[in-house]
Amino acid sequence: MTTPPFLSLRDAMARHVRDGMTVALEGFTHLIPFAAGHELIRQHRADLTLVRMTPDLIYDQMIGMGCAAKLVFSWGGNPGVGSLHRLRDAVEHQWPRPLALDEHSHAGLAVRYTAGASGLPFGVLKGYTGTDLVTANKSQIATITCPFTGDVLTALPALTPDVTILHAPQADREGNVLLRGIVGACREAAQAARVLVVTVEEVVDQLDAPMNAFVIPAWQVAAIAVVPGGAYPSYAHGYYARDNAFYLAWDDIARDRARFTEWMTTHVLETATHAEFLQRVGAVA
Amino acid sequence: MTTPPFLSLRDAMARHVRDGMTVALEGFTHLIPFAAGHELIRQHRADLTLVRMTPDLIYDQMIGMGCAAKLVFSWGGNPGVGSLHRLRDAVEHQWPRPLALDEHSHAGLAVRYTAGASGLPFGVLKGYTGTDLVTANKSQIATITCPFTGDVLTALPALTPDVTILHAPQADREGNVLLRGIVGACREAAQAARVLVVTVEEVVDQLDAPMNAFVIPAWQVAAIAVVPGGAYPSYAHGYYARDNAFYLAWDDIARDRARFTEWMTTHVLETATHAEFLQRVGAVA
Amino acid sequence: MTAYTPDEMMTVAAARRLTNGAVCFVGIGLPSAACNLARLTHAPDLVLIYESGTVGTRPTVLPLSIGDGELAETARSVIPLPEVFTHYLQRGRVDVGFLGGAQIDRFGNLNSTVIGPYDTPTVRLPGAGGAPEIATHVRELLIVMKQTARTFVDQLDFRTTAGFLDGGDARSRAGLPGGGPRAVITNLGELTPDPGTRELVLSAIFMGVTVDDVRAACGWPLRVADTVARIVPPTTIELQTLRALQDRTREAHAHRVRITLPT
Amino acid sequence: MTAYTPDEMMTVAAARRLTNGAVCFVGIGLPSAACNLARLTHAPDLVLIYESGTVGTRPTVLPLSIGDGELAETARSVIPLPEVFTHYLQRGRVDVGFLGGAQIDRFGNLNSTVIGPYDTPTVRLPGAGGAPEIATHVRELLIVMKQTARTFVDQLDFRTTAGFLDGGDARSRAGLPGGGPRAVITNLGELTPDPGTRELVLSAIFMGVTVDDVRAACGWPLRVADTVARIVPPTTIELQTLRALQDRTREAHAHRVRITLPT
Repeated sequence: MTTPPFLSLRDAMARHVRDGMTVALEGFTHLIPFAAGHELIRQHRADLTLVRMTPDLIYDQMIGMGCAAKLVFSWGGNPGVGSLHRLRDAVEHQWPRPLALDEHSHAGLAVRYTAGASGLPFGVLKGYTGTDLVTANKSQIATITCPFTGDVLTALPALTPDVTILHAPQADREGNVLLRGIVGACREAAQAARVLVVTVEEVVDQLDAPMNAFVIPAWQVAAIAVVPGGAYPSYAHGYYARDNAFYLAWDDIARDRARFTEWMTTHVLETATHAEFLQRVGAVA
Repeated sequence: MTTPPFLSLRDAMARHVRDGMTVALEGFTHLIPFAAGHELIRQHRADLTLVRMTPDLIYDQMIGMGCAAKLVFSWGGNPGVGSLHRLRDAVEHQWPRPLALDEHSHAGLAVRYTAGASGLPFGVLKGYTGTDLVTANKSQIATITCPFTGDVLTALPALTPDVTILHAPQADREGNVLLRGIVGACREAAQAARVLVVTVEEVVDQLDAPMNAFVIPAWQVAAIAVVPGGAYPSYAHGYYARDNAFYLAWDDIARDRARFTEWMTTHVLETATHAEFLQRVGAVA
Repeated sequence: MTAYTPDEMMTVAAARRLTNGAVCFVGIGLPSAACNLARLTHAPDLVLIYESGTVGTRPTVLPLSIGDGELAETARSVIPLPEVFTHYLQRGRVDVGFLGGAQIDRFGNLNSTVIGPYDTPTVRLPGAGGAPEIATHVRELLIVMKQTARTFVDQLDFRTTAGFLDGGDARSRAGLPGGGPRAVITNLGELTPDPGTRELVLSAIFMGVTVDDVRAACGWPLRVADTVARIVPPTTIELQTLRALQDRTREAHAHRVRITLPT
Repeated sequence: MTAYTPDEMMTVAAARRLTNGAVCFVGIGLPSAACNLARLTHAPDLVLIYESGTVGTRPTVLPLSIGDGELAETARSVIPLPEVFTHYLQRGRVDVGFLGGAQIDRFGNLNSTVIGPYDTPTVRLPGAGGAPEIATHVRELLIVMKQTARTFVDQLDFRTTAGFLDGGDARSRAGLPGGGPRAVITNLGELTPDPGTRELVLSAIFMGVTVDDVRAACGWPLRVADTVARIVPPTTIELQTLRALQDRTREAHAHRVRITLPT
């Protein structure tokens, strides 16, 4: 077993993410790696294929800042609030640049991650039948016939991101990473990835991991950055809650191109670290 | 949510298992439902299709007592000891009756359970290639071509047992069941089953279940029987250890038809309950 | 009888559709409010599954998002998201699902993807999420949507989610295992599918609503059942429970989060 | 130098093949002893995965079965068995696998299923277990078997597990992703595949063994490398560590289990 290097967030992103790559920042409401996304914006990454089940605010920000050429996703909204205005602007008006879509349902994208995590070239589900997704995204959706029953099912190609980035509560000093609480498709996105980079709330001597916990072995992790508050305004169970008020406030910030750009400049581009970002956004106690 | 009935082991087996059914008693070394298997022997169940990754001593006993018409399995030995003599006698000499085999590898049987658990008619793996399994078990092994890459993979039909029987450490009073430790393919066998019957070490007010524990919801359980020691000579983590000495001793008991039959008569047929069995076998402190 | 809003009536009507003990796949917003209202009133043993992986959850406040910590803390178990869709939904273990959408047609098909053409939409909507497979697999699909002539349309811009497809036996011929839409609950009343043609028919209206109101708020020539039932207004218990739930929810979501950084 | 048994020599030779830091899929018996010996001597960071779902386990005694509680208690995590095969093995994340068998042929194919015809076997063996997919996927397969003319056969009765199939590039043409057999460690020495034909060639022997001994214990005309290496006997450290491990194991497996029933 090789212990992954513990790097600064800046170095971890600079070392592993390059323009044009397929990158998945996963986390379902919980443990969304905002700090990592902001750092990619600071480093002016471009032409990325961004993969996420629920693009959420972090991809709204990355899309609005021109990082993305393509989006692989299954539901693109501000949960419980409304639209992702930057995602909409990119799709509806190609601002700041055109955005290609590889669009699925949750069940479908989960199958694609699971196939990638399992070393299979495709996955199978009972779904998509009778929907226009099948024609809108023809190259990524096929049918397949069960050789035993003759049933016709839907086949989807495996997802194997060049880099998956997760935020997790804990790593131990060997680099084993604990996932806990709502994990979404984090495990599958991690196992599917060619390279896995993780930000964590803290490093501990001993993971708070019962016997059947979700632990990612150290030898599957390429780099770890310790970033307290790294999921904010998403949350890290047991550390801090989701800032629902920020999600509500984002609706106004993101609605207008100029206001969005100014906010991103002030809060992300002009802060050097995530701790500075948290200070400036007023999220530090 | 409906709370499943808490029944005696005798009633739970009598109500749910009938001759000719496909029955899976799962548990991988750990949590093997020996008490349930013994009760099926006491009730003289016959013509069963028995499904297990590792038949182990419990299926050696059921096969030797004539309960099984067919075995679906992936590795049939006495782990770390040697042969399952009753399984061998059935295959090599049709004693006490012929036994049909539906034989797979561990990876393959896991895929079959997972497909069943997932509501799919088949599952896919990279495996079996270049092996004689493919010809020995032609009707249950097929190839399938990836519609995206053209890769040829192996397809296997889903397993959906009529009844899956598990042994678990705890149920709560609502009937939610906790699995813990080495779970093997228990979760998949449970989700794949049409009917799930569980024996447990104890009933508790509150499951000892951290947030991401493996909990089977009460509404998926058809019946629960409280059977302390119900996995013996297999083990229940935190309750009692595996009786490795018994596994070693079984080799001699099972080697000879007469000695086997006598042992089963004395220890299983002539005991009325699992507690009596444990007494007679000398496993009670 | 206290005064109540159409939203409250809609939520109460949706809640009443849930049978105690049913296993329910819950979406965010009104469905979440309706499911929890039902659980806190006539259906205490309702099993709620949110797609975030929280199974058997009993939140004391409504989540803003589908993956709030409250859902995890009050769940019987929290499982990986893919398993929700495979081991539960696709395996056929979910009784009831709730969906909404931006557009619905007369056969209960839904659009939540785009207004306008897919490649050059005038409005890009959030997309499919869990909807297509929820509608594929649940025994009984409940749809909750405000009814206007713009949302109840003759022709969907995009079919995100299959209801009864082209009606009749089209759904079962396509091999969709679940039962399809059981009812559409609106701010005016309820539409239910004709057992033969599967076309949605106005079968019940709320107090103070006329059949003509409902017809006017529909983009296709709406069929009306021979007898249109009147839906009983919210009871005091229903209203009090719903409002208390929403008050708790507002309170919980109001405060900003402050993080203590290590020094 | 202390005296040692051929079994000990075999275990030590197998252990030496393991590089520190490698991820290793461990089978029960001699492979388990070899892996843990390596971990306790030159390869402390060896990652051991047992098919029971115990990942990164560091047992203090050897398990009798593949799913002993000891493996769970000393594991970094315990996962469902299907994930071991999908997320780890099939995903290509395992470096080394260990297998044995009842029969092996000159191309490293293995039989652990039957002696005699499949439908009417003279000896029914345990079957495949994890073997076919371990051999399919690991970068490097190590085979450990006692060598006799009855087990090293010209023709397998059943091919349970693919090594190099018919030799040459047959394995890669069949699309098997892993690297195939790297070495066969016997009680007499080591066989390694010829880089071109992939036929197993005697490349090293233990002290006190002659090339003729090995040839005599082989069911096919065994090829011998131009220079046959002599394998260094077990060191004192290796022997002491292995024997202490096996003593602890015997001690742990000796006592009967007693269950306290509730009264």
